[in-house]
Formats: sequence, C-alpha cells, structure tokens
Amino acid sequence: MTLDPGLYNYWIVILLMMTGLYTVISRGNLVKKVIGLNVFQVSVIMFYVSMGKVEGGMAPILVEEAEAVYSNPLPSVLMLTAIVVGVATTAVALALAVRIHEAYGTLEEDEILEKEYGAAGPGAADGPVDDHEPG
Amino acid sequence: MTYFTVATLAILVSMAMLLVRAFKGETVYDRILAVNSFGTKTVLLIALMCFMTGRPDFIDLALVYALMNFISTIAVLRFTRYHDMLDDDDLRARRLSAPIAPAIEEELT
Amino acid sequence: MRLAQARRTGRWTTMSLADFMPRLFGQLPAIQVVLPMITAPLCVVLHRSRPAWTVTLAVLWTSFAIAVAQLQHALAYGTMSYHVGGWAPPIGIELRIGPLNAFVLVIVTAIAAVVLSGCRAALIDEVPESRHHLFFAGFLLCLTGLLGMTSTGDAFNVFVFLEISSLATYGLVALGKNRRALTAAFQYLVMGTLGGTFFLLGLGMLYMVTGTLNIIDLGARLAALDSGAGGVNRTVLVALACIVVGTGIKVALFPLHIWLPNAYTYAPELVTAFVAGASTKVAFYVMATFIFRIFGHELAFGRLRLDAALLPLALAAMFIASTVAIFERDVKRLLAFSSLAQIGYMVLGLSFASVAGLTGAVVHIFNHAVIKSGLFLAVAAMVITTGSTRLDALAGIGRRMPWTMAAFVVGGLGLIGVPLTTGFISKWYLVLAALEAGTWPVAVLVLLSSLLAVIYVWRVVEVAYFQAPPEDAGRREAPLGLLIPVWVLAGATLYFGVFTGATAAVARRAAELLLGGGL
Amino acid sequence: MLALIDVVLLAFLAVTAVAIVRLRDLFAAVMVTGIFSLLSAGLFTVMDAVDVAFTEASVGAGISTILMLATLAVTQDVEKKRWRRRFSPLALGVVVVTGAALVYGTSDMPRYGDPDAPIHHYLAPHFLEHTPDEINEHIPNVVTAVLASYRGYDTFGETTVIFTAAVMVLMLLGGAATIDRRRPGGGRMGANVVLRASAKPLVPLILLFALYVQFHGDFGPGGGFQAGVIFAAGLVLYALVYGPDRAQAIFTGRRLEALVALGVLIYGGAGVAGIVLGGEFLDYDLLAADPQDGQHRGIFLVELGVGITVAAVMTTLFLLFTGRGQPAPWEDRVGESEGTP
Amino acid sequence: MSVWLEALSWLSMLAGSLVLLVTGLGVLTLPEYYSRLHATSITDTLGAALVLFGLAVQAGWSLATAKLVMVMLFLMITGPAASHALVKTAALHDLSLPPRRRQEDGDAGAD
Repeated sequence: MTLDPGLYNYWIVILLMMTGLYTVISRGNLVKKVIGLNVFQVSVIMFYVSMGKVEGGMAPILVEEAEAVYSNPLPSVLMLTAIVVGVATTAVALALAVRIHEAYGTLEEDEILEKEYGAAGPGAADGPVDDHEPG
Repeated sequence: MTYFTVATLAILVSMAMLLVRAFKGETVYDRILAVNSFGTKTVLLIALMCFMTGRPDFIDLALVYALMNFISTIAVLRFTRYHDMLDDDDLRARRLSAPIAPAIEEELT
Repeated sequence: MRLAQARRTGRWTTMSLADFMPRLFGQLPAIQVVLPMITAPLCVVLHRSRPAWTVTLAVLWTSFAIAVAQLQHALAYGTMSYHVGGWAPPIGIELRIGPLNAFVLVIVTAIAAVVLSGCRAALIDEVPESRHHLFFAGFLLCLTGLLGMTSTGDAFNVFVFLEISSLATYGLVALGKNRRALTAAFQYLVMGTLGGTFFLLGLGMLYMVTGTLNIIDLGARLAALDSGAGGVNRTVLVALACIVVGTGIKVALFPLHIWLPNAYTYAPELVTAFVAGASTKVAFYVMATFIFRIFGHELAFGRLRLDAALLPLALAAMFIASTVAIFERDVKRLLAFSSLAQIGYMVLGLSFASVAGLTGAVVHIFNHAVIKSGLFLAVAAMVITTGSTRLDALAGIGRRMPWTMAAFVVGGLGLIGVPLTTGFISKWYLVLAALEAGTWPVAVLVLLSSLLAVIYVWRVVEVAYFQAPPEDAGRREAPLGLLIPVWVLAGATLYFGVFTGATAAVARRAAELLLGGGL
Repeated sequence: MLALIDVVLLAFLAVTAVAIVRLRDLFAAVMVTGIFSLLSAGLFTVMDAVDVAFTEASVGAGISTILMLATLAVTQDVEKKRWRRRFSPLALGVVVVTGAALVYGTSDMPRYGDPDAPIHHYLAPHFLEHTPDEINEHIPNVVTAVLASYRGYDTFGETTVIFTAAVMVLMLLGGAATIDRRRPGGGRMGANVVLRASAKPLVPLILLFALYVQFHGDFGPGGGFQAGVIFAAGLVLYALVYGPDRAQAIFTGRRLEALVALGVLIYGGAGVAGIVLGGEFLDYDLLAADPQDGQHRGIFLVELGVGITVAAVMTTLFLLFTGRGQPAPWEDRVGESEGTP
Repeated sequence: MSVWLEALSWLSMLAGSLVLLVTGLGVLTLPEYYSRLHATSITDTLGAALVLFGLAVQAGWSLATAKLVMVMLFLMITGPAASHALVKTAALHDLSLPPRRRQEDGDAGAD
C-alpha cells in the first residue's frame, strides 16, 4: 500500500499546536490551561519526531544486517529531554494550581480576578494594592 | 503479511468507535470505559507494529502501555469525585443508605 | 574526532601542580556551570538553613571569581571552546566563552552573589525556615540555568538550561507572601512555557534545514544554504519569527511582557532583585546571539527586516511602560514597569544593528542589572522596616532609613541616565547610534523617555523625603547584612559611571564580534 | 501500511485535540488527554522513535495524567462549577495568524520521511556509524549512546530539570495542615479484594520490569528515565491500592529527598570524575583502562543516576499531590515547628 | 514455519480482529453503560489474547514470545480487574440505569 503523507504530518502537527495554544489563551480554567500547554508541547515533540523519520527506515537500534536503514536518532534524543521538560513544567503548574485553589477557592481565572480586584476588574493602577499579608 | 493488515484495520476501526464513545460520554464512566479499552487497543497496535517493522523485541513498549493504562484507570477511579467507592466495606454501607445518584450529564459543547 | 585520544596514553602519569593549574583553568567553563548545579542537590541533602546558606554563598562567590577569571582570559586570549565529554563540536556539545558571554557571566554571578549575601536578613522574614534549603537549591538552580544558557555553544542546550532557570524562577516567584504571587507565578509559567516551546519549535525548523545544533555551525550552514537557494527560505523566516517570539517572551519584549509586572511585584524582594538583574538580561543575550550568530546580520536585518519590527516595539516599550510607571502606587510595580522601559532601550540598541547600538545594548545589560538589583535590594531593606511596598507606606523613609534611601536615589539617578552614573553611558551610545543611523527622531525620543524616568523616580523621592513619616515610626536602618550589598551595587552604579572605560571597552569588543558574526 | 497508520492516528489526534478544547468536564478532558498521549506515543512508534514512545507512554499517559487527576481531586471537592462559555475572537485571531505563518513555513520543508532531508546527512550518520567504535560495540541503541555520551551534558541538564521540578513542588506543597481521610486521595482505599489481589502480584513484577528497562536500555528501547518512571508507577500503584500512608512508611520524605538529590549527584560525579582523571567533564573514556569499557561504565552510572532521581521525583510528586492536607513527612523531622506563613 | 502453525496464527488473529471489532461496535451502539461495559470487558480480554497469541505463534520460540506472553498475562489480570472496578464504582453512583434510558426503554435493559 503506497500512501505518501508528504507534508500532511506537519500540517496536522500545526493544527494540534494551534489547538493547544487556543486552549491556553481562551480558557479560564487553570487546569485546562495546563492541558493546553501539554497539547502544545506534545505537538512540538511530534514535529521533531516527524522530521527524524526516514522512509523505509527502522528504529535506530543497530542490527546485524549491513544494509539496514535507520531513522535519525538525534530528534529522539532531543525529544526525550523535551518530554522531561514537559512533565516538569506540568508538575510545577499543577502544584501552583493546587496552591491557588487553596488561596482563592477556585480555579477559574475570572473568579480569581473578581475575588482579588472586585467586580471592577484588574485595573492595574486602581486595584487595591494590599501589602504583605499572609496569603 | 496481510493478516497484520487485517488486524491493524480492525483495531483502527475499533479505536475510532471508542473515540466517539469517549467524546460523547453520556456518563463519566462511559468515558473511563472507552479510554481504558482504547488503551488496550493501543497495546495491540503497538505489538502489531513491532512485528510489521520486523523488530519484535520492542514488545517491551506494549508492556509499558498495558501497565500505564491499568494504573491510570485505577487512578481515575480513585480520584473521581466518588473516590472512596473502591472500598468494599464502604460499598456495603452506602448501598444501604445512599439514594440513587442522578446520572451525570456530560456534555460536549 | 576524539580529543581524548591524545591524552589517553599518559593518563596515569603524575601530575605536578604546574601542570595542574593550567589544566584547571581549561576546565573553568564546565566548572562554572557544574559547580552550582551540583551544589543544589547538596543543599537539599544538607537540609538545614545555615549550612545550606554557607555552602551556597561560598559557591556563589567562587562562581563570581571563576567568571572574572574567564572574562580576563577571554579578553586576553580570545574565545575559548570547551568540548564536553571530549566530543568535538558539531557532534558533541561545546561551551564557548568569548568576551560577550564572559561579560554576561560576570554580571549574573556578581548579582547572584551580592543579592544572596544580603539574603538571610530578608529571607527569614519571607520564607519559613524549614524550607530555606529548598530556597537556596532553587536559587542555585536558577543561577545554573542562566549560566548554562550563557556559556553554551549548542542551541538545544540553551533550551534545556532555559527551562531549568525558568522552572526555578516560577517556584521562587510563588514564594511571595501575597497570594497574588501564586497567580503571578502561574501566569509567568504559562507565558514562559509558551515562549520556551516556541523557541523549541523555531530551533526545530533550523535543525530541519541545516541538520546541526551547534550555534556556530548553524550560522555557517544557514549562510551556505541561503546563498545557494536564491530567495529567502520560508522555513528559516518562520524559524526566526518563532525564536524572536520565544525569546521575546523571556526578555519581556513589549507586547509579550504581561507576565513581568505581576511577577516582579509579588515575588519575594530578593527573588525580584535577582531575576530583574539577571534573567531578562540573559534572555536578551540569547536573543542577540541567535539573531546575530545564527541568522547573521545580513540575513536578519538586511533581508528579513527584523529592525522594522523591533524598533517600534522598543520605542513603544520605552514610552508606554514609563508612562504606566508614573501612575503606579506600589514601588515594586513602579520599578517593574521601569524595567520594561529599560528592556526597550536594550532592544532599541539591538535593532540598530550597528557597533554603537550594540555597544549601548551590551553596556545597558550591565548597567541595568546593577541598578535594578540595587533598587530592588533597597526595597527589600525598606520592607523589613515598613512591612509594605506601597508608596504611601514609604512616607518619610528618607529620614527613617537614610542610608538605604540614599542608595535608592543613586539607583534612581542611574535609571534616569544622569552623567556620572552608569545609566548615562548606555544612553549616550544609544543616542550616538541613532544619530549614526540618521534617525535623529529616535535620538530625541530616547532623551524624552528619560524625562519620564525623572518623573517616576521623583515620585518616590518626594514621598521619601518630603512627606512626614508616621508618628510612631523611629529611625530604623536596615540590618548591615543587607545594607552592605545595597551599597555595593549603588557604589558600582557610581564607580562604573565615572570610570566608563572598562565596561565600554568590553561592550564594544563584544559588539564588534557579534556584528562580525564571529565569537 | 505504516503510512496509513500514521495518517489515521494523526487524524484521531486532531479530533482528540479539538475534543479537549471543547470538553467542559475537566475529568473528561484529562482522560481524553490520556488518549491523546497514547495516540501520540503510538505515532512515535510509527515514526521509529521507540524511546520517545516509551517515555511518552509512561509520562504522558501515566504520570502526567495521574498528577492531573490528583490535582482535580484536591481542588474539586465540590461539584464542579459550570464554567462560562467563552469564545474568544482575539485568541482565535492569534491562533489563526500563527497557524497560517507556520503553514507558510512548512512549504520549504522536506516532505515527511524524505531520505534526502539535510538532517539525515549531516550529524546522524556519524552517530549511526561510529557508535560501535567510539562508544561501545555492545551498545546497539544509538539513542542511548547519543543521549548519555555524545550529548550527555543535555541529559545532565534534563536530570536537573526534573530535580528542579521536585524542589519547586516541595517548596510549594511540602507542608500543610491536617489530614482529610474522606477526601479523594486522602485515605485508605485498599479494602477492595479484587484490586488488592490483582495489584499484589503486579507491584513486584512492575518493579522488576523497571529494573529490566533500566539495565536493558543499552540494547533496546528504555533507559534510566523510563525505568525511573516505571518504578515510580509501581509505587504509585501500591499507594493507590493500599493508601499513601503505607507507601510513605517505606519512603519517608527525608529519604525521598535524599534520593532525589542522590541521582543528580551520581550523574554529576560521573562527570566530575572525567575532569579529575584528566579529561573533560563527562568524558567517560577515562573511567576504565579501555575507553570502550569506560564509555560503558559511564553510561551505566549516568543512567543509574537518572533512574534514581526520576523514580524518587515521580514518587515524591505523587505523594505530595495526594498528601496535600496531610501532615507532611517533610516537616516533622526538621526540629522547628512552623506555622503556615 | 509449518503450514499448520501459519494457519493457526492466521485464524487466531482473524478471530481476534473480529472480536475487537465487536468491542468497538458494542461500545458505540449499545444503549447504556452496563451493557457497553459488558461488551468491552469480555471482548477486550479475549480479542487481545487472540491477537497476541497469533503474534506469538508468528514469533516462534523467542524472547519476543516470552514478552508477548507477559503482555497477555498482564492484560488478563488487569483487564478484568479494571472492569470490576469500573462496575463497582459506577454501581454506587449510577446505581442502576441512567434515568433517561429508563424512561425511553421501560425496563427493557434492567435484567
């Protein structure tokens, strides 16, 4: 069966990235934002891995055959690091979300703003700037 | 190696149907169910792909998938709002007293 | 390919001290980064506040010494290349220490050492003691990330260290006492991760068209690629955009800055002092290196017209941020917006892409780091006395804390760019660069924006000296442990304003190297 | 056939991503994110990145999902609030413009799988050809060789990243008020016979498997990071079924903290040994008389360091998230009592 | 490989594929949770076992077969356990059938 994906991989990856980005920008829920970030990161990882594939190649774990064609190992190596960075970021973000929930009782961005600045919204200069009170 | 193809196609079609169920949901348990079953399908797909690419020694991957799928299913059940339900004693106690909870309507906007 | 080959033969032979010293010197680029990196887990193991602090402080000052040694070496003998693991560059990862990044290393380590020296006094107030060791570990990790980003010659390695420093910064910002610190940190995290990921994406595109990750090699192969193909490669163009956006978020380039004011305002003062002094500067360094060394002057500015995008953004940052700063009621927030404006100056210098402009930008990295860290440290001292960073709480602080406030005024003068402070020379170069480029309106705008700085600095000075302190408040100077670092930085502001030779010479050398595509 | 799988899985991914944006229920969204991870891991296998697939499966579908669920459990005690429908034209604008720019950028890219793409002709051939003679002929997994030796510095950075995350989460969540056993994740949940019976034999098997992955990483997919995650997953399973209390009895906070640091120190130590023995940082050639043995030893040490840190960090993260609200084991041994700030 | 083994592998994989298709269909089309669960829990384990068995026959006596057997065993333990947990958890909350279904179908699905 011959099917040439051409640039299809990259387009879908871009679609995924943009879905992630849209989630991050438009959604008010903090956990949802983290999910969006995750999607965004995974799609970039997929971008790298896509470019490492060689047609008819196999995973870069050497075999005895002399004629074997391997896919590129370097993107894999880089993306292992990127995945780790992703999970590290997710963990810290979620920890922040837990603390924010403890402090504000909500994970919704607009409710947090409401609790902090009143219904008026976050007028930067006009907000009541309370000082060092324990959170 | 056509039977790999047959099995792969069957798995892909099955996956598609599970995806629909996972998105439609109806109850949260339907989703968990679909996700769990989806995980099993992925395990099989990976196993098949290992054979298709001629590297059957990569089956480790399938094992990891199976493992993680199981753990996350348990975690989902543990961490849902109705978390303590995996406890037998609790179950008995509740069955006597708890009213029928309304079905949770999950919606896709 | 292996460098180790040669060494292998005489490996176990004796090594005299005379052999040892130059060899140790050759290892400095790695030690610079690895030392704080290994000390961080040690801090976690030590687990108690005081030993952890002692070790951290020792390591920070050692790092500073190493950085100074490296700068001297780079100025005397040129760029030094260190092959991690013994693998020669495009295959392995290389650390490159040239005049520019050695200069940045000195700035970062100096700020870190000075800030943390004053730390225990202010820290006890801000972080529960049982978590001090984690704070020190986090601080060291943040520093590690910045040092790693600065010294590496490998583009992907930049990303790894960028994330180390970013993650550490998110956590440190969240330590602020006000609960808004948490939301500020979260916002920073989201923006920062987006930035990092865009950076990664742009890097991926560059890798895709060149096949390499080494910065120098990338530049060479990109130049070869482009001259062959004729028009501009579209992938390269988009890669440039991604990298500018990615680093732009970290730099807090004007429309991407929204994380910065909150993060600076609600973070613990010490963290703000360090982050304001070091983080954005290193990010700016990364942006400049990527633009000049990888894309090259000719491609980025000649064909892709990056300056047309950066110049207006820089000007907008200078004016809008300064104007907002004037209306702020919280001194930390005021300084945060002032930082945004100062970042505008740096980007302005970059956008000229001339020797004078880049010299201005590089000098300004140094100046602003010293000035802003000093100011935020002074604020930290004030918080110990007043318990607040609101402007009205600082009424009469000039009389209550004369030494601290005097240092603050010195820093404020530096921000404005008064002659005999460091702030002056960078603006001088920027004006020069604007005139050189024939854009005299820009020169006028630089001067005008300084007037805005006068206004917001004056607001603090007015409150501090011309308003009566609260009745019950006596004179209560900051603890000496904090006052000394504050004055070290204030002194540096004055010293390097009077004796401008050293910094300007280094900056000029660095600028020439950047423009020449060398280093 | 593989191309077909590639195309279909990508299509699934696209649908899944759209569903993630649109799902309002957070639990559902997290679960669908799990699917997303599984799918992408499947794709990585198709694209021959088995190590990445391994990692993504254990991290994305495993640990990340579990952490998110734990977060939801801690934050959403009450019925979730229905969040406002928000359609943001601004966000859509940003996304469309960015997406268009990126698509524009793809037009000069080599097509998927193109063997003539520049990246397959510059550095990669060196790694593929010279791993047997420069590293060790008994390490056929080139990814491991590049990861641990050629680009060992990156991997040291990676270990530090995960260490940083642990330090930051400890700083944010380590220490708090009282235990709430009724809360999700709070109490014991292991009275269920079936689960206990099935988990009991699995836990040691999983730990064994983790060790296998750790030491088999030279030959097949796997290595320190994956092994660490799997090891942690075994402990997480134990904690899920028997309650975090019993897991904590074995792995107290202090011990875990020390282990987290230990892995980084092992890695750093292997690197510094290179300097001490007269080479560069992370130069494994000098760790043994024969450079090939040295490389092998270095890679072994480094992978061990990564494995220890990752296992300890993942376990710590899990215990911190689920233990939020319990008297944290991190605090009680310090000596001083400390109120919340 | 002998023709018989080949045929066995074929048969097993085909049967497995069929069973897996049934899983998908069942989950998609059956009216409510418990029947869907019923559809997947059995077929998942069976289908997986069949396909893996087919693969194992392909691989012959090798390390890969050992691993396949491990995967199979693992799925055989975890599949039913997960299904059990799913039923149990749901049983407590949506104790019987979702109200909407009951209204539509009367008691049709309640047995």
